[in-house]
Amino acid sequence: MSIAASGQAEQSILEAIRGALFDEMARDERVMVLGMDVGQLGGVFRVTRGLMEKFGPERVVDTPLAEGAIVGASLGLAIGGMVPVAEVQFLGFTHQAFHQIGPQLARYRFRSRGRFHAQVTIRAPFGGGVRTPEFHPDAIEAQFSQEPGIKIVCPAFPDDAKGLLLEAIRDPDPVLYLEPQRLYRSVRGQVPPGDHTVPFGTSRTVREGKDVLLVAWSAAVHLCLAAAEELSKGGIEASVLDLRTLVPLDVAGLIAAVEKTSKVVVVHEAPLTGGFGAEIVATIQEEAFGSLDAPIRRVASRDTPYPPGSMEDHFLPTVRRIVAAARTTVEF
Amino acid sequence: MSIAASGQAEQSILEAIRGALFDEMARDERVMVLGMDVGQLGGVFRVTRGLMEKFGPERVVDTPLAEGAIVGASLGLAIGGMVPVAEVQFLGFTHQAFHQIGPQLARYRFRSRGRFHAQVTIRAPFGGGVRTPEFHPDAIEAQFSQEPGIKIVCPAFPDDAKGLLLEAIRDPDPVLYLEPQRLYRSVRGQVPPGDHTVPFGTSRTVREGKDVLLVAWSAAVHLCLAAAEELSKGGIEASVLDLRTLVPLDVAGLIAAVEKTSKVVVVHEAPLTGGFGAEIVATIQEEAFGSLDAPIRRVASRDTPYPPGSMEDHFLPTVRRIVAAARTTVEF
Amino acid sequence: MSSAQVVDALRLMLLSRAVDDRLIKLQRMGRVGVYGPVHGQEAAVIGSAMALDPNRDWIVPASREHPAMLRHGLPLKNMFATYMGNFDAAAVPEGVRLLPRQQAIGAQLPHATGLAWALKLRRTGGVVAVYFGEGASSEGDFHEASNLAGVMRVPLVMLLINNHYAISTPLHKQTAAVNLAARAEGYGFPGFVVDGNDLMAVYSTTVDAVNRALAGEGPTLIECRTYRMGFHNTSDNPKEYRDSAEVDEAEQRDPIERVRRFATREGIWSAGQEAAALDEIRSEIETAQRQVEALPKPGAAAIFEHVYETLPPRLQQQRSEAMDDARPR
Amino acid sequence: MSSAQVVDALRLMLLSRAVDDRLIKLQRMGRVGVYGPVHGQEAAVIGSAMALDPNRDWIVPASREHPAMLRHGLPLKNMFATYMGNFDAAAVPEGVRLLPRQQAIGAQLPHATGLAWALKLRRTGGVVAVYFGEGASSEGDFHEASNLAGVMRVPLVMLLINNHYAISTPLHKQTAAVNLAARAEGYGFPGFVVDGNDLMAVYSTTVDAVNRALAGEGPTLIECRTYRMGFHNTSDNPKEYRDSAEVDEAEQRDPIERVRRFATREGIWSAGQEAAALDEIRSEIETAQRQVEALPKPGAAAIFEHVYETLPPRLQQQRSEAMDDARPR
Ligand SMILES: Cc1ncc(C[n+]2csc(CCOP(=O)(O)OP(=O)(O)O)c2C)c(N)n1
Ligand SMILES: Cc1ncc(C[n+]2csc(CCOP(=O)(O)OP(=O)(O)O)c2C)c(N)n1
Ligand SMILES: [Mg+2]
Ligand SMILES: [Mg+2]
Repeated sequence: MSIAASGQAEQSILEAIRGALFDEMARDERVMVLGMDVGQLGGVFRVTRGLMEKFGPERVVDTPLAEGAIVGASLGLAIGGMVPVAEVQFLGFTHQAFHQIGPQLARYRFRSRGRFHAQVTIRAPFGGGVRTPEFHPDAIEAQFSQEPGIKIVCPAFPDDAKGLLLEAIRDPDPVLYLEPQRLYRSVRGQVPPGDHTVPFGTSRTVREGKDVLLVAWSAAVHLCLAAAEELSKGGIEASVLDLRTLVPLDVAGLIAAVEKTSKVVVVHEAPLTGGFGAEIVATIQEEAFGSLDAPIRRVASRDTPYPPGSMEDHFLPTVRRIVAAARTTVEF
Repeated sequence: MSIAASGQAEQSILEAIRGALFDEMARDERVMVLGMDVGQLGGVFRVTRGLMEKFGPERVVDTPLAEGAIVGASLGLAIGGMVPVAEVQFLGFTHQAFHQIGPQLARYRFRSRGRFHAQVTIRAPFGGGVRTPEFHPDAIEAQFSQEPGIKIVCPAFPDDAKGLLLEAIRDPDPVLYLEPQRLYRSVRGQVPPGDHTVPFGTSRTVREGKDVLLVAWSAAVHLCLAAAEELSKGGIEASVLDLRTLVPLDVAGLIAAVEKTSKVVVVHEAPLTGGFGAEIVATIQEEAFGSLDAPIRRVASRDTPYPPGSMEDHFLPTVRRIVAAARTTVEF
Repeated sequence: MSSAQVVDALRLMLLSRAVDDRLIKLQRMGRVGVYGPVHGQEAAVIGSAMALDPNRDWIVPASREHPAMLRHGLPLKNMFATYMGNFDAAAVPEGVRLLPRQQAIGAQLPHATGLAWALKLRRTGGVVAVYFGEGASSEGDFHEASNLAGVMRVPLVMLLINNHYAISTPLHKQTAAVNLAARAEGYGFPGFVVDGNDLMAVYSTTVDAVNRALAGEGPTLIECRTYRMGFHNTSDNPKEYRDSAEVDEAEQRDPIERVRRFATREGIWSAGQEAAALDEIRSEIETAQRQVEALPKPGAAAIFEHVYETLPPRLQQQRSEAMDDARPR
Repeated sequence: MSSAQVVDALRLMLLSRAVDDRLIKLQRMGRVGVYGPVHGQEAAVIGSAMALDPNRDWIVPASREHPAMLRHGLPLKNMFATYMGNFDAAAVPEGVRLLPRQQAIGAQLPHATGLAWALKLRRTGGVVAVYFGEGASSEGDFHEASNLAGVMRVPLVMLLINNHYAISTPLHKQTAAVNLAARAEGYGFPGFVVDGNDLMAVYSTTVDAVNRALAGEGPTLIECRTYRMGFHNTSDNPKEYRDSAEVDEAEQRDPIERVRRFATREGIWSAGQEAAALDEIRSEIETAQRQVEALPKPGAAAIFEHVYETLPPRLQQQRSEAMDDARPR
């Protein structure tokens, strides 16, 4: 896949995230990392490995097992002048902190009429395909899109992982930064050195194609790229649009891409019903009704609880399903 | 409005809910009511007034101030053979119990492979228009639609309030039963006596009209009815479809209604982005693309935190906004 | 407490009671949404607040601690604006070390732990005092915030205002614990029960806790045992769930009367002084109310302010729609 | 504990250790996903389980209590199915008073409170024993479930398995409390600290708690102090966060060795018996593993079973799509 292919100085997504944390903690001494097992161990994925040795136990903190306190205390730390980067061990466990994220972190600027704001980044790995136990793969990003005040960021490539994380930490508003655990080490690519940031609300076309547009974010982008290769063999050229951030959403970029192909498939790892794909579809048909000449199909996980790892392939979107949906759409 | 007009034996939504609770507790001694202030006081809206006197403090229980425990204990109570009807004082505070609702209550049948199931009803008032403090009006129903295993029920009329509540309590699976606080006493109507239940997944056409379809649930249904009257003065006849349950969703009924008008507006009290309206739009354009001759518009709350009551009219969908959207759609 | 402090405290108590009366009156007139009075809890709230230094310490309130907020620097006008629906004018002014009131019960507790943690990390000195009710002590937030505060040994003073009710729920339905201060041991820091209607006792216990925190000895939990003499808020009617005998008995322990008697005995307070104080208070309240009434009502655009530092495109569009809708037709 | 019980317990301990070894081996071979061993905690888990009556009492487990689950009636085959990815065969059989393992830390605690509450309301007799770690004791769920259990005085035995680690997080970073049993006072019921590596001590403390619960005296919190001798789970390497000296020291207190020595001294156990027991255990494990291996792998349709009692139309459609996708092309 082009980006993974490109030359020297390659990094994995995990290395890009770790590098960005090192750089930003060195650049801004207000930045601190807190969460379960993030210090001594360096996190269950070792994303934060080395940070405690480098920046000390005051700025890299192993917390008790309490997600609500991690998020709630991060808000207080931010009000007190720190810049917390909190890790929730898996996105599924943000449910334990839900009352502190949407109603508190996201609304504090509004509630205080700007007197206070929450410069807090919540990092959380998520997504399936790696046979993790229950809760660990849950893709619940859509739930946060109903909490105005927080931004939702979901990189799929190492360069974006760095650029979006630096942007997130520096953003004066709270950001939920979603890490695709299945890609942590498998996707490698060049990462711009130095102070590389990616502005929120800018989508990225990762493949050009005239026949159909595949819209996705996070790990699903790579499923779409694989599907596009497959489709290409059958003479169908697909564009792949990586949204990169869901809130704010790059509506202009999305519509521009839609108008080029007039056929669209949206792909995500969350269950179909109520997934953020529905928002993408609703937005497209509202803004580009005229240029659509086939119904927009969604390829998503099934509307069931996440099954055990051994069963997840029946649950998750697959390349085969994306290819089939794209063909139906093109042939409509 | 027709239903409120129809003759004797009228009840408010609040009375219909209370009546259903009395009937079901009398019919099935496993049924119990628990929550904050539901006993002695009869709930902050007095919905459960009289239940404790009638059924005693073992079956009508004032709990400590802990939403997570109310929901989590209800699951345990159900496993132990009781049929809990838990009240969460306001839907906004289900966030404190979020980790017990989606990941636990909704998934317990699946996790235990059918050995256990959660016959639990969670009642919660929600919605704006009555100048309540922060959190109390939050309309977060869409977040639960990403939690397979739980059903989402939202009556807008007294007869449905009764019929859907009896159905919910008897449903072997967990049900989130949403009560439109602004309609509690203002909407009255005839309520079928005796054992009246309404099956889930059946929408209801509450107004017939050939020009445009207004789709809504809960309090927004009444905004749509008012807008329809307004539109009618201008010669536009609107149908109003009350979905009544979001999960399961009456896709067949929805599509049938769409095909009659070919023009659709979806209205809800939750913020626009990621609201359940997006799912409705995505479903319609997937299933009835051919019969749409205008983009489906959504009229929703703004993508901001819920403002103080004195400001909520700028935030919520209004009759004027629905009328404008319907006109644009019809004139498309 | 010095004589001067006692007089200041008594004056604040009278102000608190007068503010209660005024806002209840305004609510009955439909000019205030919902209001929850401090009535009965003045000694607990004011005694603890008097132990804090507004130029050094922070207050993280729940929603029934107005006199503490006023004493700490919140202008009376801003407090009235809170209840009279002018949210921009309600904001805590720059420089005042106070967080906004919290309406999600218990949610402020982890914020307080985090803020105290920041003070420790930044070595700025000062402590954080967080207020919460005995009802809030049943929420997971209380537990998680307390345990984290203990582990991080942060300069936190936890003021549990046990007024024996959470709306209609009496203490014995809230917990089986004999006292809530006992929970502190489970978090590795000391807890104390104090008569919350005894101004001096609350004050001196809080002073000790502040000193422990300043000395780097970590958090303290103080359970102030008091009684909610009024209704939960203006939509509540306590007669539905508690008998008046209980309230009458509490009237005998009115915290204001207690301080008044003491100050009079000490010769530092007189009927004349009280009359003068009440006059001043009345005019302060008049002024605050009038100032708020004179303010323009915020328009539609206001709900789009302070959502984010910079408004994303989709919200810019929604704002222009909303301003358009708001234009009188 | 009678001699017979000691022998049963020792046999269960040996089984537990053998199951650990086998599942770790299978995980290394890629036939098991993730496995978290009981290694080191056998006395705490088994000593408490032996105090329960499978025909009367319920167990609500976390996820590191297999021997308790097996003793309570979960077939070894079902346990292997859990880890070998056959979720239908893993189900708790009808009639076994046991809830499924819980992977959301602490989430089982309110379920246990509710279940115990139901036993009380329905006057069925019996108690609920809930297992959780010291890490779980930091979650809000622990607090809310404990406080509610105290208020409702439910027949609940709370077994806090303090193995000193939550993944890499040591006890002193988890809480500043000297002991976690002290938290019980804050909920209005008794708490005890017991040497979790002392089978008899755990057993008798649990027996007392069960008797209190049966007598209607409500919950008890028992903190079993033990040590996680192995890794957190098969993806963990403790060398990254604790030094081997600590582990060597713990080896000296291996709970199995302790019981073995006692039983041998008492003349109720011998090398010969142990050899025989290990043979039996090996073949039981062989059988369980082979039975699971012989099972057909559940197909695509299985993920649509047990979502709801009856599958809604949208899910029926998804199921047929999924079964279609699963058909080999
Ligand atoms: C999380 C949450 N649950 C429920 C409510 C509704 N509610 C508002 S005040 C209150 C009682 C609070 O009792 P307590 O903490 O003792 O404070 P007090 O009102 O006595 O000052 C409740 C249940 C809420 N605001 N937040
Ligand atoms: C709510 C939640 N947060 C985080 C995790 C990740 N996690 C799995 S096990 C574990 C440690 C649990 O420690 P403890 O409760 O002491 O049990 P032990 O593993 O020691 O038996 C963590 C943090 C989880 N499964 N659930
Ligand atoms: Mg109270
Ligand atoms: Mg542990």
